[in-house]
Amino acid sequence: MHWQTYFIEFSYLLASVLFILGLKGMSHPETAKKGMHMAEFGMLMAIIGTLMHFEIVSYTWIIAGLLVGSTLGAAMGVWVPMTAMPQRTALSHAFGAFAAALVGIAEYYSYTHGIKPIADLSHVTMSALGFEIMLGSLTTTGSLIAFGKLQGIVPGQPLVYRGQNIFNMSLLAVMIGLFVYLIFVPTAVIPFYAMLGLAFVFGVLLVMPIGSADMPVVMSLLNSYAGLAAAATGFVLGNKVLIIAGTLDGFSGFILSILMCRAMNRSITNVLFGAFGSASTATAQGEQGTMREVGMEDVAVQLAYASKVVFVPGYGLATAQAQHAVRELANVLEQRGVTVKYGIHPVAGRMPGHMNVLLAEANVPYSQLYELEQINPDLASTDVAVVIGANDVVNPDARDNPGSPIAGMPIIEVDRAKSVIVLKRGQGKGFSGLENPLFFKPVTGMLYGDAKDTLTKLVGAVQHA
Amino acid sequence: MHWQTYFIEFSYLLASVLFILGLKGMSHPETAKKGMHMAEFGMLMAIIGTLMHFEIVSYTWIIAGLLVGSTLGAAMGVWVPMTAMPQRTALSHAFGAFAAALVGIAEYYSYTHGIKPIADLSHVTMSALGFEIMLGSLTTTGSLIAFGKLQGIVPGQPLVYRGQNIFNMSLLAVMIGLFVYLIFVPTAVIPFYAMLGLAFVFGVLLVMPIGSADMPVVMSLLNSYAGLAAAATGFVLGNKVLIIAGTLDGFSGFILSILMCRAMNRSITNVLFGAFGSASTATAQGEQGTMREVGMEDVAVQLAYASKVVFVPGYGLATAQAQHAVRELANVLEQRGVTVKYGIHPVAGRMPGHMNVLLAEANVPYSQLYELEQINPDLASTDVAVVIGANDVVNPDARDNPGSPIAGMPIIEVDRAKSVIVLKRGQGKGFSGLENPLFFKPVTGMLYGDAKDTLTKLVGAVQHA
Amino acid sequence: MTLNILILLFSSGTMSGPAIIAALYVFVLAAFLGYQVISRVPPLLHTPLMSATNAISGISLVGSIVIAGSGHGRVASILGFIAVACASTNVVGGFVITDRMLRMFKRKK
Amino acid sequence: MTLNILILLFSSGTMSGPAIIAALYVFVLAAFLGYQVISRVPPLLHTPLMSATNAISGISLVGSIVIAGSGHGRVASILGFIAVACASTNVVGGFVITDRMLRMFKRKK
Ligand SMILES: NC(=O)c1ccc[n+]([C@@H]2O[C@H](COP(=O)([O-])OP(=O)(O)OC[C@H]3O[C@@H](n4cnc5c(N)ncnc54)[C@H](OP(=O)(O)O)[C@@H]3O)[C@@H](O)[C@H]2O)c1
Ligand SMILES: NC(=O)c1ccc[n+]([C@@H]2O[C@H](COP(=O)([O-])OP(=O)(O)OC[C@H]3O[C@@H](n4cnc5c(N)ncnc54)[C@H](OP(=O)(O)O)[C@@H]3O)[C@@H](O)[C@H]2O)c1
Repeated sequence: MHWQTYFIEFSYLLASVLFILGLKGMSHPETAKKGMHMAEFGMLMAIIGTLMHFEIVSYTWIIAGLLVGSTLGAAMGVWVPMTAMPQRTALSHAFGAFAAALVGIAEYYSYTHGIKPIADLSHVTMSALGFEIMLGSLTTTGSLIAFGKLQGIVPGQPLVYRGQNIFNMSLLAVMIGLFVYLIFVPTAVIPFYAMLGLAFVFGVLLVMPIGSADMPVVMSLLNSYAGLAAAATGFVLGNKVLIIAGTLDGFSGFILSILMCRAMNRSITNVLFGAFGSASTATAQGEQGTMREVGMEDVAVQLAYASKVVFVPGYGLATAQAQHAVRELANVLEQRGVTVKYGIHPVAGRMPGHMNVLLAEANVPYSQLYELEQINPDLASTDVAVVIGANDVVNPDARDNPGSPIAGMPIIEVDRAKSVIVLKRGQGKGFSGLENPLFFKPVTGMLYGDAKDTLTKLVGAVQHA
Repeated sequence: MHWQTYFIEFSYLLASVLFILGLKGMSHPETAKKGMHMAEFGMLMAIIGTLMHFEIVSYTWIIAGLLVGSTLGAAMGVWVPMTAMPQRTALSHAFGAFAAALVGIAEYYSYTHGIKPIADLSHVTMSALGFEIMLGSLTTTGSLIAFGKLQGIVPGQPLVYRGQNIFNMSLLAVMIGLFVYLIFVPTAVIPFYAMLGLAFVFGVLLVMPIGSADMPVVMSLLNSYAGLAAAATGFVLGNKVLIIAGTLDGFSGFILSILMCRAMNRSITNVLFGAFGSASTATAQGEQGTMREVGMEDVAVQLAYASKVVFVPGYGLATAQAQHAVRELANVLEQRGVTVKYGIHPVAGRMPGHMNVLLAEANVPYSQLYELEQINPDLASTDVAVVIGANDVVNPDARDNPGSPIAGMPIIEVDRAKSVIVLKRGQGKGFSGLENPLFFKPVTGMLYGDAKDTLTKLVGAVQHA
Repeated sequence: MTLNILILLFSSGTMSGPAIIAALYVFVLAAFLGYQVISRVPPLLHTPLMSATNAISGISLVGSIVIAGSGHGRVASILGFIAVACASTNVVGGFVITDRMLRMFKRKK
Repeated sequence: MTLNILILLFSSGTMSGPAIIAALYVFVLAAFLGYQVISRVPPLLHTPLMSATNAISGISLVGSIVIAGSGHGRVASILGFIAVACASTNVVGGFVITDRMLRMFKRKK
């Protein structure tokens, strides 16, 4: 082995170590920044190392690609608003998976076009290659659909037709069949491209029947596929840092999707094939009493003279971009000596940690953000619980009504508070499409309007209260 | 590669996974048993796999070795009393390290005696081999001395003479020098055996100057050396399961020694070269008042009518084998409705977790065993704290007197309890050789005698109280 | 996946055996490590975590670079070029966003 | 150790490069994993942990077995024999004692 090879290998080993350290840093906000810088340095080393690879004869295409990618990435990185994180994440999975797929295709191409000795295309290599290409391709199209649904380009509600699952399953079967065939006959070009095409199609069919509210789970699953595709690339190229990084990525996606499902008290299969949030399940049980609407002044006074207020943000906060407004209100209240806390449900909003990031963006110190388990015991002693564009995560049915579709999903029990104020625009349902008995409880007052406007108005009102 | 090779590799991979799962199980007593069974199964698979190795021509020596080892191991496993765990552990490190060293020697021998092509003895292989043999040999002798000191065969107090550290260091330097030389001239047989010899000697010299009470730390360090030796063997043989198991072992040893040092508020270097517990430091500051001796009946009554009693066991409990007696006393008290807890200091006794195992042996449920951080807040509300053969871990000087050699070591603050009873045989000092002001506090009553006798008597006394 | 590949190993007639086995060990260990490390990340940081892992998995860049540069004909080069572009978008974008997010998390005002 | 060997790699003139690099990856990952896993073991179980890791590291048995069996002359065989004996003592002894200890830990009476 030449010294370059050692240098490259060393840079890869270093990168692997730094990636791991980087993710370890993520265990606490204090250490996270340093961790990321390590990871970035690791990435830099790996790239520098790779540029020394003896196979490289020309740098034109490489530099071109790096330039295009970096500018695109930097632009996205700087300009994408925090509220658009879900879409952005979905898109990036498409990119990542597509890159992996392309590498796989190029490899196969170079084997079948005599650029690399076809003899080296062993069964093992082919099976890894197959994994890489299948996962890569279906993740690419799947993530694009997910992106479309989250962005609202693609209709959000599940696209379902009878026999759908059977159809998809049989398609999958065909794809797998081709894959297995290829493992034994790696040189079969037509089956290869057929498999490739099917994978792209399958990605679409897999995601179309899933409602946009379930996209986060799907996204994380696709994330883990993208990771595994990268890992498979590592197997193909015998590149260990690829295996490690890919596996880490795959696992984070997998773990996050599990966490989400648990927080929604649903199984992955139910998410993937249940077509949740489709018209069928969205049957509202009609009014269960009357909602009590409250006036701005009234609420302002309640807040102003409360000693403890808990804000419970939800998806509505994100759509209304009301994070800064809520922070202003909190400031005003704190100046008046009110203790302010935020109760964050694990699946509030549309992606894990969504609310935390938005509030952090508005300079809410994370010491004020409380998880479900931490805030619930507090609520009994809370004077006013303000529900900001949240619905399902505060739906008492999940706790009280075993018949409810979300029965058993842990909720933030705002109804234990002395008074509950719900900010929403109207009679709109949450993603689950269920009626929310909370809104009909005597303790609850409804304050209608866009969350941002309402909160901004409240700031003024509280100041004059 | 033949199918055996795959089978072997597979069994090794499986073993690695099962070992990791096994240790993961150790994170909770409920899961620990299952974990160990996994690890055992993994070991079995690895051995079966190895027996298929194509290099093996005769099984006589193998079977002989396995028989001898298994019988020896089983005998030790069944008959070694819990109180002798420290010695047993030290001894087993000697065995493990010796095995690693022998493998290394055999490898080197087969290279230098034309059994394996000398050309294959690359610099890399040689460096791994060197590590293996150095670590293996010095750990062997070192652990034997540690065993001797713990068993009382070798004088416990540190054997020190002026210029000792310099001498040892220079010896180490020579050894390393030979090692480096060998890396570049792997075929130099004399330097090799010289290095081997020096390593054995160095092991002895390393441990002799360390007091027996510090043996646990030394033991854990030697443990990590033994592990690293095994890992090095893995590098030599290109055997990954060896690398994994060795590294895991090495890390557990390392982490435990760190924990111990932290709990004693001392640095590793101080432990290794401080000759702690030697005559020099053992200067008792003489009486600081008078000790109040209390009578059996008096104590019995106190205990019988207390509502909350905390037992704080120490090394004395182990030497007196009083674990069953204390459990009996606890039973009697609980029958009378007294709440009984046990406060376990991380370095109580002579090895980490020592007290926990002894009490578990006496059927004390681990839900009654409290760690230092958990029990200290409880002590203020404790009626009687019974110190059973503990001394340093309850020495208030560590907390109050910055001048004390153990200043800053976290202690179990029994002196906060309403009444403290100390069971010990006499004026004996703890391992640190320091006087313990606790014994002179008005709140403290001394109950002299062997812990076991005293406790057994107390059982009767309490019953008649 | 592990098992699947393992089974395939037996059907494999090539000499790439040892390399693949090494790769398998790396994969298995990385899997365990991934589980351990990721499961310790608090919900507070789940969104940054997503973008971080996303950036890290952009390491597939190293594969793309070689293909884009090894001049195995136009097709390979162009595929490589696109791959490099996609991967580096993730790397840069992912890290920039992660940093941006993390900078927003403050303990006190 | 890692670094040390890494440096040596450069001084190495043999073809064992790739194999050693793979070994290094395994070592590094195992080190991280070891840290993560062991640091989660409660003090309650530190003594069983010691004997458990001790038994596991008895895996050096696999090395000893090959040497004892490969008939590379009397010396090698005897060295191998002793190694097998020592290693298997640890394996058996270690596991037996660990089981024995763990069986003693009970939550309720
Ligand atoms: N976070 C995740 O990772 C994740 C993943 C998968 C699924 N989900 C699901 O997403 C849901 C999240 O629950 P959630 O309570 O946060 O949100 P939600 O249940 O979807 O309810 C959002 C509420 O906000 C209101 N709203 C919308 N725009 C608003 C605006 N501009 N101003 C004020 N209010 C507005 C809507 O009522 P109006 O239309 O009347 O205004 C709606 O009731 C859960 O069911 C969860 O299972 C989350
Ligand atoms: N656990 C570990 O991992 C570890 C590691 C390294 C060092 N150490 C050190 O070991 C020490 C442990 O502290 P410790 O408080 O447990 O023990 P200690 O400080 O060593 O004191 C033991 C006490 O028990 C008494 N004793 C001995 N035999 C007895 C018997 N048969 N009946 C009744 N009492 C008896 C002795 O007094 P009499 O002679 O008067 O009876 C002595 O004062 C600490 O200093 C720690 O730093 C522990």
